[in-house]
Amino acid sequence: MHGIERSSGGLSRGGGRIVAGALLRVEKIDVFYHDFHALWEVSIAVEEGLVVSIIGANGAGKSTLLNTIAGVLKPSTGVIEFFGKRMNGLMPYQTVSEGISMVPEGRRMFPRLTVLENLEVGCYIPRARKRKNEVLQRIYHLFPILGERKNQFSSTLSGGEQQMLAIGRALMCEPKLILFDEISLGLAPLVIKNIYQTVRQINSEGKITALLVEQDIQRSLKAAHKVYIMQSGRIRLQGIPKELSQEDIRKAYFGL
Amino acid sequence: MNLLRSGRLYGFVLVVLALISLPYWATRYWVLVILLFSINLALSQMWNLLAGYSGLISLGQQAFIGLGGYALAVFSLYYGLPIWLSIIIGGTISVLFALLISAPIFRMRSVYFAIGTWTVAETLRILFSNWKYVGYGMGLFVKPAYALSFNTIYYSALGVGIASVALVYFLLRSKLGLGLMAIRDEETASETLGVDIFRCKLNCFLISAGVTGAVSGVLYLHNIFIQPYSAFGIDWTVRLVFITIIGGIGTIEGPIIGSFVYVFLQQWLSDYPSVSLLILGIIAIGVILIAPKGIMGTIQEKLGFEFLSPRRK
Amino acid sequence: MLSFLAELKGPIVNGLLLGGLYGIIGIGMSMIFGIVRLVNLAHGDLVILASYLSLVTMVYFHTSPLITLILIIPAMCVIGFFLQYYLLNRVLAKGMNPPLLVAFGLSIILQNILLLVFTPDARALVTSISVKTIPVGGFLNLPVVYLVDFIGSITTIVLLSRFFSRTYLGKAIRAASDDEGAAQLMGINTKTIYAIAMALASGTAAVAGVLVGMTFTFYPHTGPEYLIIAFGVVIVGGLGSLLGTFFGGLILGLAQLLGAHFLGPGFQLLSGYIILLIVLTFKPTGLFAKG
Amino acid sequence: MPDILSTQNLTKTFGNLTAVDNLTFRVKEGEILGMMGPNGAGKTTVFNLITGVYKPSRGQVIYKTTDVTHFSASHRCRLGIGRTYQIPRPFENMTVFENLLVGAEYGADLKGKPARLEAAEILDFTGLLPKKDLFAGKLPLLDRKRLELARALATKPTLLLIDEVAAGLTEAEVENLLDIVKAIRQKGVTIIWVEHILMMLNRGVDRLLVINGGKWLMCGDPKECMESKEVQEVYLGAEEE
Repeated sequence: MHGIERSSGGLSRGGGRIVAGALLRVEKIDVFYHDFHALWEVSIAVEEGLVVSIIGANGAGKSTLLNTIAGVLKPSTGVIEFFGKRMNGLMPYQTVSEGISMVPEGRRMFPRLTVLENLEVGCYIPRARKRKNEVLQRIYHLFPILGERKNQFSSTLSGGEQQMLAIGRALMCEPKLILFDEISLGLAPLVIKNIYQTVRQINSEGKITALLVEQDIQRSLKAAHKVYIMQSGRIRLQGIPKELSQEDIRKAYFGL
Repeated sequence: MNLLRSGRLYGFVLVVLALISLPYWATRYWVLVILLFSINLALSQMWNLLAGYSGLISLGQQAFIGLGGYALAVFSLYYGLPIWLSIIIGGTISVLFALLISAPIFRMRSVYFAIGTWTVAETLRILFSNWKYVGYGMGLFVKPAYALSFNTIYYSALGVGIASVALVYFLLRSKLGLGLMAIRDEETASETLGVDIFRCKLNCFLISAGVTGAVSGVLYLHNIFIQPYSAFGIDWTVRLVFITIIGGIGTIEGPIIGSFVYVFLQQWLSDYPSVSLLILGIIAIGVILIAPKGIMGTIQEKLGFEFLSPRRK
Repeated sequence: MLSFLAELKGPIVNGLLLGGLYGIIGIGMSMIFGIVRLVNLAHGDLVILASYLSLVTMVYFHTSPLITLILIIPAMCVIGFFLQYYLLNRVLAKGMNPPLLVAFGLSIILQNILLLVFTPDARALVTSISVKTIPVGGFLNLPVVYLVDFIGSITTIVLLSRFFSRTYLGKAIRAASDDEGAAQLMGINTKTIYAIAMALASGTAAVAGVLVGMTFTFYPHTGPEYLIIAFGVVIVGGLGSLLGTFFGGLILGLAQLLGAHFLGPGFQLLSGYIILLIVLTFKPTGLFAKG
Repeated sequence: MPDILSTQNLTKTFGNLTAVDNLTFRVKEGEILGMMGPNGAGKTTVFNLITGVYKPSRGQVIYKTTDVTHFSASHRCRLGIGRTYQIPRPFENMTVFENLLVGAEYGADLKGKPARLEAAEILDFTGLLPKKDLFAGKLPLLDRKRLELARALATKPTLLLIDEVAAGLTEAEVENLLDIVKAIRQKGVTIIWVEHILMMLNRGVDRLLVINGGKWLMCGDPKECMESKEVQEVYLGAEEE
């Protein structure tokens, strides 16, 4: 909670002001798919210990932003800094070593690997391998179902269980920052509720900063300490959930 | 532009005239070189039509080369039919065979198609080498071709070479060509614009098979001797692939340039055939890595100008 | 009826043993197809390259071909790694056809290098066991080499499957084969993984090459023959399972020897091709593939 | 007005995922029907089912009075169903003009001069005439989006399916395309239009169809739909827990 007090003063609406001391700093990045201009001068800051949420309709550029931070896409201009270190141009497998882990959209299990093997692949980087058993126990504690099904092929899991596995897999490398891409997509409401509880748990107990992308505004506002609203590849609104009016959010979201 | 166009036309006429009169002023060696060039050109133009314009990577063109060659031998030798008729029968048999295998082979996509066509050719190779009627693996001599003069064979080779270029040129400017190029660029989009993909590809496959079979007849007028292990060998397709890739896949001029490179290397290193194939292989890989559009494709891109443009205005 | 079956025992047993050899020929191709999504048209030539390398080593050290594996396997692994890392990886992103054509070019280059160095003469890795047979049940003589092939093949497959299920690297390779993008998000450098997979596949080609060389004569141009066999094994056995590939080999071996038995020796290869074409037509993903 | 297209219990499943679920709707002749829904709502799948890129797992597609459910995509195009793609798919190694010729010769079944005239007319209409001899792969995004529309028009459609023309463009560029769509409608072409920039749908369409999770949510006046509780909930989430 300390993190919010510290950062709330620095938040401003609409503008791209950067808060000093942010864990992740994205400054004025532009991203293209060939000549498709997907992100336009996007700036965000994620302070350590927070849950920051990016909201927007589909096509708004949320996933593009996450993928750029993870190194899957490369910004053509602008800066991405993590712990003060420049991240532009790193490949996704390199950003993992730096401490950024991603739960990709659609879960992206390794279907022909068992649950346990999926988790083991999650700690492929040498630093994480050493602490495998310890972290594994913590993940089984967080998601007991994964422990029960560890020898099943991941393709046999239900959608919600797969989402848990995807989160568990991303936690195996003990990241500093975890990126969640549309984790509620295609899941039943009750399951979504559980997943979001875990996200909060990971953040508060595990001391892991989280950046999440979500289509569902209410869910996001509830979970996050700070939100950004994107539309047509641009940040339209940002702030602390309580301070934003429903009307402003609606307008920013639909681009009205 | 008009000047350029008429200049180009005169250029063509001059080249064609020079080639026609070649036996009267050049040495036999050069006539032979152009003969080989023409046949390779015609065959690779047909592979290019498949791979470059409808995205069908066939590794089984040797099936039609073998069929065309054997048709010439069998019909002229066993049945005493005129040579030219036998060549046409060879083309027809190739089309029919292509039609026969098209049902299974078109169920296979990309790499499966490649290996499938190759396996079909290998199957033919074994069948022919176990077939008493065609003399097993010992092969046949195309004796009726002994009667032909060298010049006759040269002109028929030159004829199929030029005809293949003209055929592809006019084909590409036809409705079929338009459909093929659309399919090559974007299969799904072409379908939702009304292009019947299966029919376009099938037509292309049949044309390519028929012409390859007929050209092979001319080839075996020159080779005289046909034997299943070489006639149905993958070596033919290796050449066609290299020629087309080096020259520029999906361009009409590509196989022309490629055939030049091939025949030049082959003649220059005639004592070391494996060296020339080795060099060709290395060039081909280099081309795919550095200039995937081949020599002509790259030149066209740089100059923004096509000599034999299939473009319609 | 009984005598008819007794007559079939020979081709069946020999076919199964030969199938083991086919399995090891196909396994490397299957791995690369499954993991890198590349149809390595040079796989047959890598097998034959290994046969020649073994021949050279064998003559130089006056040793048995099986012993040469100590050198040949690492050598082939290195060759495979570099081919993938510096050549094939560079064309993978360019679509389905360029990698296919590069591999095709590679195949021709390898054949012609072998031709230049070793001449077109037939070679064989002749050892004391080459001509030995074991009598079985009084009516069947099993060639010892076939037995060696079968055991060599099974051993390699067991070792590989242990590697894939027990090591981080093995699991990472399988993960990259399931979903390249997601694997990268786990910190896996998939380009290196592909090169390692090709190194392993070339290692199996080394084993296959030595066994092939001990069993049959080979020429610089024999590669494509084994390529089609390897492809047949992959297609019949389906992708992604070592065991499936092995069974694919057995089916192909059986089909060939039974075909030769009924139609005559000239049709041994033909029956294999026909099986391949039938499977390609009706179930191009392979008989043992899931879904 | 008669229906130009209707779907009956249209369903498409991929494995155990149901992308389109029992969807029944009608398109009236001459209207612009907007279609919206959140990510994964199944809009593009609906397009693929109508145009025949996919075959439905269940249900029917009826065009005019014909059941076209089992017709191929190319056949449906020749009957008059045209479409554009969300991400432009031009024939990159062909000129702009040839791109249109494909539509005119195959889709509209024109030959020779009439085909060329038709193509030229549409090039003029969409403002691509000065670029007709450029290779389509060299066009900037706005022109490729125009080309998508132009190429579909060359097939002489009576029903045109437009999949997101606005994404990735500046606001001025979006306006330009909006004008073209309106002009197409003036020609009497019926349009189904998927768009994420909802403002555009608000301004351009007669009726709005909202789907969510592959299911029919509501259909009617665009303003009413946008302000309805159901739609707000789908997008913004339910207020209560």
